[in-house]
Parts: sequence; C-alpha cells; structure tokens
Amino acid sequence: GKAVFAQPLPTLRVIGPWELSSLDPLRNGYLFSRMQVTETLVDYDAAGVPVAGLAAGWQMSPDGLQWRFALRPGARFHDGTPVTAGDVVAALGRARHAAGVLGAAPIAGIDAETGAVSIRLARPFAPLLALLSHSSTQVLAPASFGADGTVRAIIGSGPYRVTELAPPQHFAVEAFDGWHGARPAVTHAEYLSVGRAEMRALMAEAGQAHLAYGLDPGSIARLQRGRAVAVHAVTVPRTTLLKLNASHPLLADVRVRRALALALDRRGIASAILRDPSLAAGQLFPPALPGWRDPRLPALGYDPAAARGLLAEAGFQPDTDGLLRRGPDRLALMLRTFPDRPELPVIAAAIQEQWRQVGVAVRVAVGNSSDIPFGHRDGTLEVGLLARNFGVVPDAFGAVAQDFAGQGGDWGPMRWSSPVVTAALAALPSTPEGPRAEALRRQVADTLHDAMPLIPVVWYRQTLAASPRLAGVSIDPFERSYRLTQLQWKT
Amino acid sequence: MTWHPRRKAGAALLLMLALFAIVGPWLAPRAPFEQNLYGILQVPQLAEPLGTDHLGRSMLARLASAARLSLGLALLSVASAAVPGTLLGLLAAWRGGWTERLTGAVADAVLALPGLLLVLLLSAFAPGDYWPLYVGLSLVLWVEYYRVTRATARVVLASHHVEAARLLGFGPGYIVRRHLLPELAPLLATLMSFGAGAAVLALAAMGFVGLGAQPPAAELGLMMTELLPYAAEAPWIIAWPILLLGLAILGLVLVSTGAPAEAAA
Amino acid sequence: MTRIDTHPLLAVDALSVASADGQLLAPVSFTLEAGRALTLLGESGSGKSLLAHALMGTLPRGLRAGGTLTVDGRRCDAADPATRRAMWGRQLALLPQEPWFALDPTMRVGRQLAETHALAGLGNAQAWRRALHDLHGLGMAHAAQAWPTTLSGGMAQRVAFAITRAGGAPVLIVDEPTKGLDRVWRDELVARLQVALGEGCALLTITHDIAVARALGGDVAVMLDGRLVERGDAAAVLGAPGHAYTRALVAAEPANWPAVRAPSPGGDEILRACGVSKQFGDRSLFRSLDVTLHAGERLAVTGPSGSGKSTLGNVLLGLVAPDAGTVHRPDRIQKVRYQKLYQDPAGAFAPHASIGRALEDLAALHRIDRTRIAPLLKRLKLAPHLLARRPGAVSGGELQRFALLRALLLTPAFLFADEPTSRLDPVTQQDTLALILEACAETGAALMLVTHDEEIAARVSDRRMAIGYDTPFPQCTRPCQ
Amino acid sequence: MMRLLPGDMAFRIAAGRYGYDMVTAQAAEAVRAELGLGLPWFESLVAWWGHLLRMDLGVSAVTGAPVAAEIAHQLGHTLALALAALAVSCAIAVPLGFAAGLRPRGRLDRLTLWLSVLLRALPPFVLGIVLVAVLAVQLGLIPAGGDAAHGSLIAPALTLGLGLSATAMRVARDAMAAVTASPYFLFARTKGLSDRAALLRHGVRNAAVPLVAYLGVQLVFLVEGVVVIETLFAWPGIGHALVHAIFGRDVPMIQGTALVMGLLFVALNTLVDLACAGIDPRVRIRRGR
Ligand SMILES: Nc1ncnc2c1ncn2[C@@H]1O[C@H](COP(=O)(O)OP(=O)(O)OP(=O)(O)O)[C@@H](O)[C@H]1O
Ligand SMILES: Nc1ncnc2c1ncn2[C@@H]1O[C@H](COP(=O)(O)OP(=O)(O)OP(=O)(O)O)[C@@H](O)[C@H]1O
Ligand SMILES: [Mg+2]
Ligand SMILES: [Mg+2]
Repeated sequence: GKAVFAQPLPTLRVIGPWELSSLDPLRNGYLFSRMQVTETLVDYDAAGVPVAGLAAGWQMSPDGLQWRFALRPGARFHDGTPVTAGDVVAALGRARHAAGVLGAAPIAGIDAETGAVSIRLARPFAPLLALLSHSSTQVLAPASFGADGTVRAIIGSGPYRVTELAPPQHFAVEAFDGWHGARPAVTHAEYLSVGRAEMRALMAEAGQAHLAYGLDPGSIARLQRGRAVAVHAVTVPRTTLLKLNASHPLLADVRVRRALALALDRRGIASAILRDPSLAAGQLFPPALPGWRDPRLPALGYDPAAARGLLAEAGFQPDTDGLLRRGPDRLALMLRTFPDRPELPVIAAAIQEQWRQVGVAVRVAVGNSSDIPFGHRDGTLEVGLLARNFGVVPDAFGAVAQDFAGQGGDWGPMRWSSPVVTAALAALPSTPEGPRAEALRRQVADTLHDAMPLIPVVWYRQTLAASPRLAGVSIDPFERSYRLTQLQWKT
Repeated sequence: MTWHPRRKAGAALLLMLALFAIVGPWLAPRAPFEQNLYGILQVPQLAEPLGTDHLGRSMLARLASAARLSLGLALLSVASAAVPGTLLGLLAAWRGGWTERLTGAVADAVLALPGLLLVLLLSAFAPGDYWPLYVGLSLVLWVEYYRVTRATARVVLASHHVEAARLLGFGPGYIVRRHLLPELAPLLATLMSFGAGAAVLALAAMGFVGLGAQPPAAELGLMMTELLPYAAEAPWIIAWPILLLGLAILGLVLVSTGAPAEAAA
Repeated sequence: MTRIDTHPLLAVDALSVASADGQLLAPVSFTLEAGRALTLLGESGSGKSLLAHALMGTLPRGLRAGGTLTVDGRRCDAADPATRRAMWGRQLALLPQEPWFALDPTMRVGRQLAETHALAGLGNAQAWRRALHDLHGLGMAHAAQAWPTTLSGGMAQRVAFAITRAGGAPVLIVDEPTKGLDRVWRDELVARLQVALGEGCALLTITHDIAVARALGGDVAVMLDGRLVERGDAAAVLGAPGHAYTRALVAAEPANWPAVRAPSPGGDEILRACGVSKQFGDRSLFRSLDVTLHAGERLAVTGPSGSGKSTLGNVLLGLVAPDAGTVHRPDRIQKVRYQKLYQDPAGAFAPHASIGRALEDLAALHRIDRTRIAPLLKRLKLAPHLLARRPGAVSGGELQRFALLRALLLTPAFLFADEPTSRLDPVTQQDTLALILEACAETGAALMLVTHDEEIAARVSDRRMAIGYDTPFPQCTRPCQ
Repeated sequence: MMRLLPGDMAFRIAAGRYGYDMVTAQAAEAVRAELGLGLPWFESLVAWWGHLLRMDLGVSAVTGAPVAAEIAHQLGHTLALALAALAVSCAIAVPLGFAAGLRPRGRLDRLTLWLSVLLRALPPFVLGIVLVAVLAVQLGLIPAGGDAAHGSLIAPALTLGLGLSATAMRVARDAMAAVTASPYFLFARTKGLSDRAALLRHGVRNAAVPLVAYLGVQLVFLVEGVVVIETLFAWPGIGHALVHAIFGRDVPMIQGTALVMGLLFVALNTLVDLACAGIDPRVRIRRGR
C-alpha cells in the first residue's frame, strides 16, 4: 500500500524547515536561488571556487578597485525578456540594504554598461565575488515588481521557473525552456516548508518527499537503519558557540573564559546531542572552512580540574553550596539562547550542568534570536549560545570581518578586540590568495583560540534524506543550491 | 459518607501520585539535573528504574520533580479558571440582561485576544517561572467554564424548584449550592479533571513553539516536548510523562465521578 | 355500555416491591380482563404508583420487584424488566403520575403526540392529523405548537393522557388521570377510558376520585399501607364498603363534607391587585381584574383547566409580571410570608437534596423553631423516615403534604394554594384541607385556593372567583379606590 | 500592549524578516526607521485606527505582504482544519459519549473513560507523529503533511479531532446520562418508541444543550489551539502565523489577526447562543417573560 500516495516521476518534492515568509530577495530569496529559479552574478562550485553565474566572466583592474562583469549573452528572464545590465544594477542596488551582505562591501558605485556591469570600490576588497553570489543579490526581472517597488512575483533567469506560489509553505517550479544549458532530468519540482524535523523524516520515509533537508539526530539513526531513504551529510561552515561579554566583571579575566572553555565536555555534547563525537569543536573554525582553520592548533579539551584551578587562580572560592564566589560576587551567569535551532536549548541545558560542576551557576533563558544582538547592543548580554554561519557567502571573510570588527559584531565577540586580529582583517581584503593570506588567517584563528572571546562548542552538519530513486544527489556545503539540475531519476 | 469503589480507587491513585512526587526524589539514584552524556536514552534497569533521558538524566528523579511541579500547577490553573468561570457563568445566567451581555463580551474579548499573547505578557513579569504560564492559561480557560455553566444554569434557573426556593426566601448562595451545583457538578467535574490534563498539554504545546523551556527544571509538558525527537529511538522515555499525566487525569476523573449527584441516581 | 366477552390480558401473581429498607408493597395477585376496569383506590403513599411501575418494569433504581406476571399469554419475571421492554406502547402503556415531567421539554406538544400515533404505522401527515384531532377533542386545539413548559397542569395531564392512549396498547395503566381537571374534562376523560374499555382494553386506573371509580365501574381495589385491603365489584364495594378504611374513604368524599364556617371578615389588607391583565401570545387569560384580600379571608378560585388560575396566583405573588395593572403587597409584611403551594409539588423541590435537608435549611434561614416540624409531620400523617429521602423517592401525595408543611413553617400571611389536595386520597384530603384552614385561621393568613372541585370550593369559602368564563363572578372583585 | 513585551521590537522584526544570521544592529535600525517604531504608541494606534476605518489593515512588518491577504489565506486554511477537526471530534465523541451515557457504568462507559483519559494525556504532537508513522509510513493510507496533496487534511484533522474528542466524549456522556435518568426519556420509551427513536428524538436534543455550549467554546479554542498541529503538519494556518507574528512582534499582523478573530468569535458565539436557545425552548421562554 505504500505507493498509493508516492508521487509518480514528474514532480520532485523538496522539503526543509525554511519558510517562504516573503518574496523579497533580502528576506527569503535564498529559497528561490536554492531551487535554481534565480541567479546571481557569481556562482560557486563544490570546492569553493567562484565560477560563472549570470556573469559569463569578470575582470579586476590592477589596483583592485574596479570590477567588470560581462553578462552571459542571450540570458533571458522567464517572461522572455532579456537580462539587461540595468536589471543587475537595480538588483545590486537593493542588495546594498543594511540587512544585505553587500552592505559590508566598500562599494563606491555600480554602473551599467552594454552587456556588462562595473563595480567601483573605495578600497580593494577580495571577497567581493563571494558577496555577489549571495542570494540577496539575485537578479529579478522588472516585471517582478509592483508599482510600489515591492516584489509581486519571482521572475528569474535560472533553469527553473515558478509555476505556483503559495507562501509561506509552498511553491512549485518547472524547467524553463529558455535556459541555455541542457534540459534537466527533473522537469518539475516543488518546495514545501515543514517545520518539524521528525515530520520531515517521516515524510521522506513515506515517500512523500524526495529530498528532505535538516534531519534530527534521532531520525538519522532510524533512517540509516532502514532502506527507505539514503542519508547524506556534509559538514557546513557553521559553529555552535558561546558568545561572552568580555566587559562583564566576571568574564573580563581571560582565565575565567579559558576555565569556562575547559569545563565543557564537547565530545559528550557532540555524541549525546548531535550523535557524532567528531563534531566536537576543536577550534572555532570548522573543517568546512579549510582556509581559516589552523590544523596545528591543539583541540580544545575537557578538563574540569584545570578549569577549577584557573577559576581559583582568578580568585573564586567555592561556597558551602559548591558554587564559586569572589568576595561578595557569586560566579553566576545568565545564558541566553533561542529555539530556532532545536538543539540549542538542549546544548544550553548540557552546558548549564557542566558549568555547575565546576561551580558556575548558570540561568538559561530561552528567548528570541534577536535577544542576542540586542543584548549585545545594550550591554546586558552575559553569555549567548548561538550557531554562527561563517558560510553566508562562500568566502568566510565577510562573516569573520563583520564579527571581529571593532569591539565585536552582533554575532561575534562582545566588547573584545585584539590588535592582531584587527590588523590581520584589515590586511586580508587587499592580500591576494597565497601563503601570506593563509598566515594572516592563522593569526586570527590562533588569537581567538588563546583569548577565548567566543567559546566554540560543536560544529554543524547539514543532513539530507534522499529518495533512493534519485541519482546524483549531493549537498552544497554553502547551502546555496539544491542542485536540482544534477539529479537523475533512476529507472 | 460512603464512597463508591470507583471513587476510592481514584483517591488511592491520586494519593500514590502525591506520594511519588514527595518521596520519588529520594528513591532516585541521582538529582534530577545530573547528567551523564555518555549514558543517554538507557533502557530501564536496576540502577535507573525508568531509564535515562536524552542528556543521561535520571528519568525517575525528573518525573518525580515534574510531578510535583506540574500537577500542583495544573490544579492551580484549573482552580483559577474554574472558580471565576463558574461564578461568572452563574452570575450571567442569574442576572441576565446587561450583566450577561457584559460578561459575555468580556469572554469574547478574551477569546479574541490571542491567548499566547496573554501568556507571553504574564511570563514577561516573571521570566523563567512556570506559574505565569499556568495563570496565563487560566486567564483563557475560564471562558470554557463560563459558557458551559451559563448554558446549564439558565435551564435550571428557569425551573420551578428554583422559583420555589426564591419564594421561600433563599438567597443566591443557597440556590447555587443546593439547586445549581448538584446539577452542574458532574459536568464541572469532568471539565476540571480533563482541564488539569489540558493545562499540562497546553504547556507542552507552548514548549513546542519554543516558549517556556527553561532548563533544567522538569515539567511534564515540557518533558514531552523535549523528548519527542527521541520517541522513535526510545519510546519508553516519552511514555513516562504521558503515563504519569494519564494516571493523574484518571485519578481525578474517578474521584469526581463519584460526585453526589450521580452517586445517588 | 355493551359488555364484550372478557378474557385476561394481564395476570399478576404475587407481585411485590421492596427497597433495601424493606417491603413497600406486599405480594398482590389479580387479573386484568379485556373490557373490564380495575380501579385502585387507597391511601396516599400506600404503593399504588409503585404497583403500576412494577407492572411496567419501570421501578426507580434501588427498588426491586418480585413475583411474575403474564401479559397476553406471555409470562414475565417481575424482577426482569427486559422482557417487557418490547411490549411498551404496544401491549402495555402507562400514564405516569407526573405528566409535566413526562413531556420532553424540547419538543412541541403536537409532535410528541403525533410521533406516538406514527408508531401505529401511520404516515407523518396522518399521524399529525390524528394528533390535532386528539388535542381538539381534549380542548387543546391551540396547544399543538406549544412547548410543554408553557402548559398548565391540567393541560399537561390531558396531553400525557392522549399520548399514552395513542399507541393503542390493550393494557392501559393510568395513574391519577383526572387530577387537576375540572368536572367537564374529568368526565370527558372518563368517557375516553370507557371508550377504551369498549374497544377491549384492560384498564387499571389509580385515582383518588371516587366518582371516577364509580363511573368506570368494573372492579375496585383499595390499598392501605402497601397491601390490598378490599376488592370487588365497584358498585358493591363503594355502595357497601367492607373494610373500615374503605368506609372512611367513601365517607370522606368532598360531597359528604360538612360545610365549614365562613371566617369572620375584616382584618388588615394583605394584598390588592388593581386591573391586572395577562395574556400569552394572543390568548388573553384575564383582563382588568381586581382582587383584594384581607387577613383571614378565603378566596376559592375555580375555572376550566388552562384558564389562567395558576397564572393569576403567580401574578399576585409577583412571580409573573402582569401585562397591565398593579399588584400591591404592603411593605410591613415580610416578602417570604407570601407563599405558594405548587400544583406540581415534584417540581418544587430541589431534586438532589433530601426533604429533611430542605426543611432544615429553611429552618436555619428563618430561625424557625424546629420543634414545630414533628407535630406537623404527625398532623399530615407523614412518617419521619421520609425526611431522609429525596423528593423523587416519595409518593406524589406525600410530597404535596411536605410542600404544605414547608409553607406552613413560614406562617404565611398569604397562601396561594394551587390544587393543594389534588394528589391526596379523600381522607387525607379532608384532613389536610382542615389543617390548611386551621393554620390560616390561627395566623390570620389570607388563603387563595385553586381547585377544580366545585364541592371543595363551596365548602371552603363563600367568596368565590371563577375565571376563564366571560363574566367573572361579580362578588369576587372589589373595585379599587 | 506589544510594547510591554520584553525584547526590542525592531530587533525582533529584523530577526523575523531576515533570519537570525542576518540580524545586526544596522538591519534593526533600518527596520526601525522604515516602520516608524520610534513613534509613541498612541500615535501608531491612532494611525492604525485611521487605516482601519478605510478598511486597510496595513502590511505585515515582517513579510511586507498586505495583512488582509495573509489573513484571508491563512484563516481559510485554519477554518478548514478547525471544522474538519470538529467534525472528527463530533463523529467520535458524540456517538461514543452518547452510547456510554445510555448505560452509565456499563462496559462501554468504562472503555470510553479509558479512551478519553488516554487521548487527554497524549500531547497532540505525539499523537500526530504516531498517526503519521502508522497511517502514512506503515500503511501508506494518507499523506503526511503540507497542504499540497489531496487528503492531506486527514492527518492533522484526525490528530486535532482525537485530542478534542477526549473531553467532548465525557461531556456527551454526562449529558446523556442525565437525560436517560429523566422521566421524559422513560416516558418516551414506555409510550412505545424504540430505544433508537427515543434516543434520536428525545435524547439527543436534550443532551445537546451542554454539549453545544462546550463545543462552541472548543471551536473558538481550536483556531488558536491548532498551532502545534499546523507546525507539525506544515499546514499554512493562522495559528502558526500568529505565533510567528507574536514572536516577531509583527504588530500590524497581530492587530489584524486579533481583529478578524475577534469578529469571528463574536459571530461564532452568537451562533452558539442561538443554537442553545434553538435547542432548548426553556431558555427562550424564560427570556420572553
Ligand atoms: N424510589 C423510592 N425509594 C424508596 N421508597 C419509595 C420510592 N418511591 C416511593 N417510595 C415509597 O413507597 C411508598 C409508596 O409510594 P407510591 O408512590 O406508590 O404511593 P401512592 O400510593 O402512589 O401514593 P400517592 O397517592 O400519594 O401517589 C411511599 O411511602 C413512598 O414513600
Ligand atoms: N410561559 C408561558 N408561555 C405561554 N403560555 C403560557 C405560559 N404559561 C402559561 N401559559 C398558558 O396560559 C394558560 C393558563 O395557564 P395556567 O397554568 O394559569 O392555567 P390554569 O388555570 O392553572 O390551568 P390548570 O387548571 O390546568 O392548572 C394556558 O393555556 C397555558 O398554556
Ligand atoms: Mg402515586
Ligand atoms: Mg394550574
């Protein structure tokens, strides 16, 4: 009876936790670029190398201040109109909004030329290509916009065009005949947002979804045992970490921060909560960020005795209840986190208990994700537990620069700065890729490892349950695309 | 007063649960917050009679402390919903006219206001505590008692025996006690017994949408939410809080179905 | 009346009823024959209604029947009601003592009757026509669309009777079918019972009205204290009663009562109604009526069933607002001293509290001397152990007397007695009425007595009022100043 | 009122809009400037009322879509789900409850008691997962989630309806037990109606009085109580949207939803009251006096 509701060949169904709350590229645009409806100027391959997107190629002026992107000749929107340089300029202009990644680039101006777009920079900025691959820079046809400038429809230029839009849960696409490449094997597809990981796993198992993104550890274990689906996993450049307020009287002392790091049993957390001990974060940057990660660094360890020692050194003495005090102050901290990623509250509970073991009293407050940047701004945040995506764009520089600029960014350290890191980050954009850049990045990683303004906890892994009827399934570690065009139906 | 055997069974059940809540923590090998990340989701065994949860905590210890917290608060929320709800329902049925219209409008307004908003507001005053959640719940739940009471009381109040009682000089208090409550009792008892379960489940639902989870305290509803991801792997773990809640509801239902109106029928 | 050949439709062998506390009905045996009436007379609370329920298999929970009965050739164990379930309505029909409660409050009267006609296999339209015909014959043509709660006591009585008859069951048990009916409708009902007999039904009638027993003829049986004390041919037993109780019963017929002394007029004004009118829908019950009552006065109200007697009393008590006119009750008299005896005592007690509890609460509320209760119980021939029962577990007559007791405890200044003795056997009726009059005389209460029995009305008061006729008795009203 | 809630609105809205990875102070300030969150609360309230008079509910602060359109879309789904769940719950609770009430303390009564206790103790998400695991995965009878496939209403409606039926079943049972103990029900049977006819004509309507009052309230709770079910089954309803709006401090959306739901509830309650009065003439007659 299992086949009754399973979809026949034509429509491929992708499910994931993300909701289509808006059509605006700045907000939920990533779903359309993942479903390959829209394109950005630059694309990235699996190895993290920039490749042609809507731009067939690009040149950088010798001083690094002028970039010219030649558009793909014959590129057409789904409504048949050609993609013009003006459309691209308009898209990039919108993407320079405060909430878009492009806002971080030192762009002096964007100009339309015939069949090309040129971008002038105030200073050299190597990660520009990566930013131009971000979904917020996706190019929409002029007909997509209503009179008031809001997005009314999604008319992109990718291999698929939207046939049905039912926000916030669902939209469907079909192969676009005007696409320049080969006609994909999957001609019809749809995306459905399903909030709960358990339900996604069940739907994949029941054959009601062909690609199910974001599985919970419990379901993974079950799916791997069965034969109904194939489970794929790839580590992504995302780290679950603790953000510490370095100006907090209790946390200003680097010994306290190190002690807190030593008191964490990361292997335990990784194996109990993520079910994979190898995800214990040995350092801040995950293996998915090869350039940034320093393989020579000693992995962060678990040593409660050493942690207690460091805390004693910092002047904390255990009270009758086993919790530490320094003079009148109890070593009590408020840890904020949020439930958008379901594992975060669970990890918070584990951390609470592990810190209690070394004498630190922790109160966990599970709230909204915005409480952390807000607490960062008004200075009330003590400790925040969050999962930071360094791969918002394929080049992690953008995220790192944002996090470690000045006294620390909203999702980076708080009221902490290091001249070494500042200098390295200032030098990097104008440093061409090579040993020199590598050394600079290592400096950053090493300093962070030593000063612990952020305590890494675990790394992150993206998981996918795929129907066994599909061939060519792979996960994009940068979460940019579902790679529908590469899929084949098995016969 | 002789108790129906059903009532006795219910009382015994409730007593056992209370006992479990009180002495459970001593029976448990460990404190409810102590973790063992390398021994998660263990099957029940001698050392851990009920197994361990997803953080390797002792289920026995957690259940006992959850029973104490949840069942107490559930009863509190039921009481704080049922008492004003019933009273207002009686008042509306009694006075009719603008009193009824006014209370009805208030009830409508409460229902129209997203209950979640109320709960959120309340929990803003005492973050991390559970009682605002329950009190917030009862702010919404009283409407149920109000409407049901009003509907039934209207019919009873229209009867001759109530008219006779008024003629004999009896006041509202007496009429409520002797004429209305016996008629309402079975219905109210049912609503209240199940309402206690509903309160716990409502909290579970809030946990489900990401509200109210404040580790490490153990609360039945939130335990169900946080154990859900492990239901397929270790079904017994999530079964415990459900079982406990079920027993509590059963106990309440059994005790209340022996209510005077029915016992003599 | 033509006699048709008789054969037993129902044979009862050693039927008894017992509760956990003991026997309520000693074993009785009798047969009911087609075309012959058996009329059960007897003391109130002697077990007549229980006998009827035991025959039907509808005893309340907690009571057990013993013995056997044979219905139309089929033997049934009295203790097992299941065997009689299939006969209900087809072979066996019962008119319960409290017709008001027997009607579904959420269905219109006409439909409740029509659905019973439909059981005989009639189509809906025809059943409805039959129902209208029945109602018309009972003088209630306008009530087909009425809700049961709006019926007067006598109307409910007639509707319930029509429903009981509609199924056409050959064995018919009717429990006080004529109570609360004026003479015209009482005779009409008796005529209908005789028609049933003529059609070959077996009829068991329970009544307190000896005239009804006489009119039905056939056999009578007299019950006292849970046993049959005398039985035989109606004319013979009622003409020359053998048992002392039967003699007392016959002697206590209202027609045989001595006339009572009219009270001395005068005293303070207790109640004055000026120009009150009331109508329900387009039916006007009374118009511009003036009523004045002084302490110690007695007013007997008569009128056809459904004419507005109860409504008038309710208007005077302030329970129903008049459409026009005013009712004045002096402030110096406490409100609770305006009391009412309900036409349906069963509806006037809280169903879930014991009677003793109700009296106790009343005594506590008004600081009434509790020692007054015992003598009243005795006077009303009520056993003290009944106090522990709920209102549903005593007989109709017992409850009616409890209602009186309850009202008397408040030493009323005005007592509206709505058919206060309609559920009582003649002996008790006489006693009870005497008690009412005595109590009123003692306390100087004004009495307004509603009764369908002209004899009683005539013997209680010289001041009479009849409503529902085009011209009320002139002497009953006094113009308002 | 929203302003009393903890957390900064601009930050919350930014988080709702752009996803938490993208929330930065700059984004929040951009939101603040765009939506005029700096205004005192009464000014924004007055502005809202002004728009309301022109039948304009505004645009959502988070998604930027018109509130009216969003509510229309979601409310339709939610009402469909709520009605289906109510139907399921009635289909289960009414016959079982009535049957149990016909023979109080009988075997069926005991069985339904256990059933309703079990259903009441099972959180809806567990019930939903179990249902899907059995019906969709094991048996392949129904689709598991989303509103795309035909019949996908079944699983959420079943889950919700089963949960609701727990209490409704007992309410129905109590009501019916009271009716069966009444003299008019006995009379209906002694006058010759079959048990079934007596039940249908005289039992159901009388027992319906408390039941309808109860279900009326349930219908109202349903609209909000569906949050879990909507989240679990990816059902694009208003409960889910409202929770998001509240968490995201999307004031226009909350106001609009509260307004529409308020009107809806007033209408529903009036309907239920009318139904109660329609069922029971006693209520009407007493009022008429
Ligand atoms: N459910 C009951 N439980 C116990 N005793 C009862 C119950 N119902 C009636 N009785 C008692 O049984 C006796 C007979 O009652 P029954 O109703 O048969 O009297 P009755 O002859 O019909 O009197 P009435 O003429 O007043 O109606 C009374 O004393 C009454 O108190
Ligand atoms: N609430 C009501 N709504 C509509 N009609 C009513 C209502 N109450 C009583 N009636 C009608 O008013 C009329 C008079 O009723 P009432 O009870 O006063 O009669 P009654 O004279 O006491 O009759 P009986 O001798 O049969 O008791 C009846 O026709 C009845 O149907
Ligand atoms: Mg009787
Ligand atoms: Mg009357």
